[in-house]
Amino acid sequence: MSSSAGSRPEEALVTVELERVTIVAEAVLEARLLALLKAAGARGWTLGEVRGEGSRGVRAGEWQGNVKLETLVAPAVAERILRELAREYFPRFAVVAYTDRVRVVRGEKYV
Amino acid sequence: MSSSAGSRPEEALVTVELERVTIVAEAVLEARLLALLKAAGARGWTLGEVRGEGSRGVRAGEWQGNVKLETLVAPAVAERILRELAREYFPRFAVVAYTDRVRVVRGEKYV
Amino acid sequence: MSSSAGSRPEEALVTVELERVTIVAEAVLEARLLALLKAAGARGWTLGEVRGEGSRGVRAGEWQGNVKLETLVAPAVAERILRELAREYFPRFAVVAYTDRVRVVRGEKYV
Amino acid sequence: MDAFELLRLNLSSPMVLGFALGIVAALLKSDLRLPDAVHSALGTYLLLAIGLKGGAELAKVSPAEIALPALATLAAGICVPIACYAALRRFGRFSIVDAAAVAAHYGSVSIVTFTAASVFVEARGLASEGYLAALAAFLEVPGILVAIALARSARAGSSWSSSLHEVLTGKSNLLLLGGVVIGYLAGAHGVESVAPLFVAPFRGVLTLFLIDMGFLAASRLRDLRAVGPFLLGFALVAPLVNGFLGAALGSAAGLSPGGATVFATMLARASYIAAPVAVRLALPEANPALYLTSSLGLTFPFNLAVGIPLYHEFVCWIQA
Amino acid sequence: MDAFELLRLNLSSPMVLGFALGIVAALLKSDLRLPDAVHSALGTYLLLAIGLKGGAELAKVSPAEIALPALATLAAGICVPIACYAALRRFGRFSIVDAAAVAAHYGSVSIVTFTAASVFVEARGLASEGYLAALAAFLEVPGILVAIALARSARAGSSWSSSLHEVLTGKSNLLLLGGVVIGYLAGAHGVESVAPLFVAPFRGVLTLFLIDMGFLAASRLRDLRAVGPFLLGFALVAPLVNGFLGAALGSAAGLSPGGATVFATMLARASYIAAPVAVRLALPEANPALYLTSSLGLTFPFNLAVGIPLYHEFVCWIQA
Amino acid sequence: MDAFELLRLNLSSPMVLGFALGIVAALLKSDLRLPDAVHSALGTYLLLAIGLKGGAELAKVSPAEIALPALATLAAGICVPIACYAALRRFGRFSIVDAAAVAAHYGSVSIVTFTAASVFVEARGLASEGYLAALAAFLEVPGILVAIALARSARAGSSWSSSLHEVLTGKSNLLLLGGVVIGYLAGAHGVESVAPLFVAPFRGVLTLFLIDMGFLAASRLRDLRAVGPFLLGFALVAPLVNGFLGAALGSAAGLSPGGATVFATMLARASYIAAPVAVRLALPEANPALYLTSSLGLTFPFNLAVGIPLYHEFVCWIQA
Ligand SMILES: Nc1ncnc2c1ncn2[C@@H]1O[C@H](COP(=O)(O)O)[C@@H](O)[C@H]1O
Ligand SMILES: Nc1ncnc2c1ncn2[C@@H]1O[C@H](COP(=O)(O)O)[C@@H](O)[C@H]1O
Ligand SMILES: Nc1ncnc2c1ncn2[C@@H]1O[C@H](COP(=O)(O)O)[C@@H](O)[C@H]1O
Ligand code: NA
Ligand code: NA
Ligand code: NA
Repeated sequence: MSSSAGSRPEEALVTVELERVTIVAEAVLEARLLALLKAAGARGWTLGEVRGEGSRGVRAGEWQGNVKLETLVAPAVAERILRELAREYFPRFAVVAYTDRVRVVRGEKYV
Repeated sequence: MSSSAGSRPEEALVTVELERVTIVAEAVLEARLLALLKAAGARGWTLGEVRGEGSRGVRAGEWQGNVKLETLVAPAVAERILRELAREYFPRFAVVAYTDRVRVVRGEKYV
Repeated sequence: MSSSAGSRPEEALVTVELERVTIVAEAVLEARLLALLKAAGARGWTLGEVRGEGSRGVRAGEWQGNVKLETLVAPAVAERILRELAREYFPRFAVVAYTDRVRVVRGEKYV
Repeated sequence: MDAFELLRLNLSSPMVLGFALGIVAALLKSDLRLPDAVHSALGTYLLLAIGLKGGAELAKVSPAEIALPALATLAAGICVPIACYAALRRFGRFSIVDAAAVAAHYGSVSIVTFTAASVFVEARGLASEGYLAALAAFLEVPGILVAIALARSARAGSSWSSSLHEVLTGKSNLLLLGGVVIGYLAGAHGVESVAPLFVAPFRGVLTLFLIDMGFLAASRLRDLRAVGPFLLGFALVAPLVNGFLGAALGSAAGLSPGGATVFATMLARASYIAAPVAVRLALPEANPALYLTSSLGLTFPFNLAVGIPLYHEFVCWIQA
Repeated sequence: MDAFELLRLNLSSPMVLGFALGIVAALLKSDLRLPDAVHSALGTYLLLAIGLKGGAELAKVSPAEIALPALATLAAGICVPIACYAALRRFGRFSIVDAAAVAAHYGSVSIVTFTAASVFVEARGLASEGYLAALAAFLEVPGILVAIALARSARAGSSWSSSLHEVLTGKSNLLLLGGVVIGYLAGAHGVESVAPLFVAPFRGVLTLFLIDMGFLAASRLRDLRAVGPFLLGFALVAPLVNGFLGAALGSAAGLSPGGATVFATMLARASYIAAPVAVRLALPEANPALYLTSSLGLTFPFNLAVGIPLYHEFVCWIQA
Repeated sequence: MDAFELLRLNLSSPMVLGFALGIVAALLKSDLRLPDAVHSALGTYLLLAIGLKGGAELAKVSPAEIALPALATLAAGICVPIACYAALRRFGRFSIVDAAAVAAHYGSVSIVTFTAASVFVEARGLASEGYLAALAAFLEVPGILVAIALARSARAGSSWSSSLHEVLTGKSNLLLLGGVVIGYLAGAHGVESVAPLFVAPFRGVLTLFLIDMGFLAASRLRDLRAVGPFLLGFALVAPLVNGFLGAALGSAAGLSPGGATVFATMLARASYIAAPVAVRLALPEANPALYLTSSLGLTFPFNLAVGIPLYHEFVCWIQA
């Protein structure tokens, strides 16, 4: 993992394993969740507008809809994000959060 | 995994491994697919509007576009969903379905 | 994996493990990235419109937003896509790319 | 005014030129398309506006006055899809589901084609019976149901009652019908209060919408090869036959020259909004390349550019 | 014109019929909804349009002229949520946060209800003080803040200053206020230059928007059981009490019959755009089923269909 | 009317006030933005509307009449980006790609600035040559191409032909040009039939669009530090120089005072719709913070608030 991803095809492609944290939450929380991510050390995020249903019923529409937020982070940051979420948001808001592992090209820059 | 996710930082964060079933299908199927998920035992879902291309050509636009449906479920429910999909929808509609494993915070509530 | 997914419930569901390549990139690149995927051998793709933030600042809106592109491919194709991306797009555009493994129903048709 | 002058006038209207712009954009692979949300909103607008107008006009006429045109509409609504189905099965050797699917499209209403005919007639300075829009709303339903019944009777299709529910509560049907009811209950006075939105800008919105439709129609031409020579011919001949029939039937029902032209177009059209969704769900084994390319890629542009003035000629000839 | 005739006229207006169409569509489980982007754009339009008009009218009157109505607005803005809170706590035995959350909705402005009252008054041929729209803009803020202060004083709520920022810079508040400022600075002449967009089609846009609101309101009725008999009664009695109060207060402040009707409706309304977002963030422990169902599912339709003509009767009776 | 009065009138127009509202909202971090789909639809509307009008006017004039103005447009279209490039390279010491990227923006047309100038002139009661909109459509292309050619000649850029295709078939170019062709072919009579959508509400739509543009412009100011003092000066001086040149050139080509003002603004503008996309793809090494902040964050607001009345003064002074 020390060599850079080169233009010479024979070189192995450098990837880094990172945690992908996915958060589905009510859209009104967007600004607060982004602040939470930053505070926990995330260097970037990607957000899509979605609808959904869970224990709090159907959620759809401009201000009643959900957002799906994904961030690629180091395991420690992931842990921090989830812990913070569980403490601040789970009891009172419609939020689902989970993680999995992905292999990121040039992943160094996200850690 | 018996302790609850606490507000005390030193405690381990409780997560549960669940199957995430992802279904990409033509948008006109939305209502039917949601009914299928419920019947199979899913407790929630998240849906985004997407475009795509596969063996049936490009799919985009309001009634010709696709939806991407994700649901977090126990392995047995995932199996049921995929089997039902393969039987009812694969032969006649533009549908792709796959699963992977994710670690869900407070995952107990989805099983 | 030799038997076909049958309508008889007792049969095991046939799935194939494939690489899911996810690319988040600025929306103006859409046509070029789709061409790249095809050239590399992908048989399909799914695209959603997203917003995001990374090393190049916040990206949102019609022509300043991002797209999230996912394609299910064989490992060799994934490698080709990522290598091509790293060579052509990483140095000059806002792009993030990563892969993970998923179990695809009737996955044979994507390889 | 002779036929060529009519055609020239039609082809140089902003509506038809807008449609051509959409086609050109698609051929140049330029992304001119309106966002989906806006396309959908303009469709909502057109359906409501046409419904409102039809409803307000409906409130003005006596049941006796519309009895004959209504009967003619119902008869056509049932016969056209059956005739199309028979032609596609016998002469085109189509499978049951494909024949039924295409027949559903030629039996259901295309509100944009209808509207284009109204605007054409209006631009020629002719009056047309305003309540026709209300009849169009009722034409939406039987065509699709008849076609699905045909497929089912041959054991190929899906459940009747769920199709009925889907067609009746489908967005486009409900908007058109809802517009008619609102227009009827609110009356001319009520509709006037919303006229600056629903009447004055109507042609402009139609032009904008047609740019987008031109793009969609051209995108369908990709599949032209899949369609084959028979369906290609069918897509151009069926509207002519139906249009001629409509001109005769409308005239027989006592409609004015303008009204009969609109009525003829109402029958000559092929649906591409309500029918595709209903058919996709009810007859999923049918091949979308066949019904979409013929209805949206061929019959719709044909009607818009050439058909409408032609049907008007038919009417003039019949009523002369 | 007697009360029943007024009610009949109101119920047969395109606006109210559009609202009914939305309800019917929701009950039929048909997806008639406008795309989110379009719903949001129409909301933007309505807020700006009402603000522009209010601002232009504000520029015409002297400070002395509006001093009393402004004072009445401020007083009502502070007292209504307090009274609602007290009623819900004492008689309804609601929890502190739930009482505060509901009170915030009945204390904040509903621009669509306001607008419907203006259109109702206009359609009856009555003048109303145009600057009321400007006052409505100022009413948006105190209601929510008072309610949050009540919850906080009982240690249940969240930070004051962040709520203040959220309410003040909230989209709907900024658009309404921004419209007022633009209308004020550009004056009647400036507003006239944009009138073909912001004035003429206004009622039509409101009708379109109300179809969507009808759908949303009906979707809320699912939660009716969660609401319970007390809140159901509250949702119908509170607007009556507040409307009567508004009729009296507006008349006392010297407003015309039309203006007093609009003012009464201004107080009788329940917010369902700005308040829900602010409350969700400031009082997340409050149960949305309670405040959304009562404000959007019950009070809003009640006002639209029955309330507005009734408040007009109140005013006629008081000013007689 | 003296210069200060002109400025005051301009600053109190709903358009400019709307732009200011957008700026305020961005500074308050309020999310006032129109949904992307609606922003894009309003842009489509403006391009089509301006094109339609220009095309209909073009149909009225003889080729001789527009020969000189067309020549002036072409000359300016080629010279302005070259001059900007030279200034940025020599005096600003910009890299080749950054200089070319910025030059492309100052050489391409900004249809909103153009439109604001037309509205300004109209509001002052002056006529302006309607075919200028058609010329603007042709100005869109050379600016971007010249700039890319400059970069390529220095081996930095990407393929010529793909850039040519992208610019020509780009959405904004095709809509503007398509509008001109439709307007030309449909003629004044045809355009009148869609005037209730494309003409009457035009200023209102522009106002709505400018609220959004104000928000975008203000968001760009974040990057002001990255821009540096030279580019900051350039963003304010270039429009002045180009505007003065345009005033002289337009007057020399025989344009009326109103027309010359619009022409001057046409040259003084910086593009922020077509150019950014084309440049991002053709010159990806160029720094977007530089070209977006200078064109959208600085030159555009400058033109809107101060530039247009100033160019009118230039014209009055030259033609006096
Ligand atoms: N089992 C699930 N699978 C996928 N998404 C879910 C699931 N449960 C909840 N969600 C999403 O998370 C949101 C909030 O969930 P809840 O708090 O349970 O109402 C829902 O609106 C869905 O978008
Ligand atoms: N290989 C693939 N990777 C990602 N998405 C795919 C792939 N193949 C198909 N899809 C998605 O699934 C939809 C239906 O596929 P198909 O039935 O093959 O036309 C497409 O429109 C795409 O959105
Ligand atoms: N750490 C991250 N996690 C999730 N998405 C990211 C991350 N970093 C960047 N992105 C996405 O990739 C886009 C381009 O990233 P960049 O090139 O770093 O500006 C951003 O606009 C985000 O949508
Ligand atoms: Na249709
Ligand atoms: Na509100
Ligand atoms: Na531009």
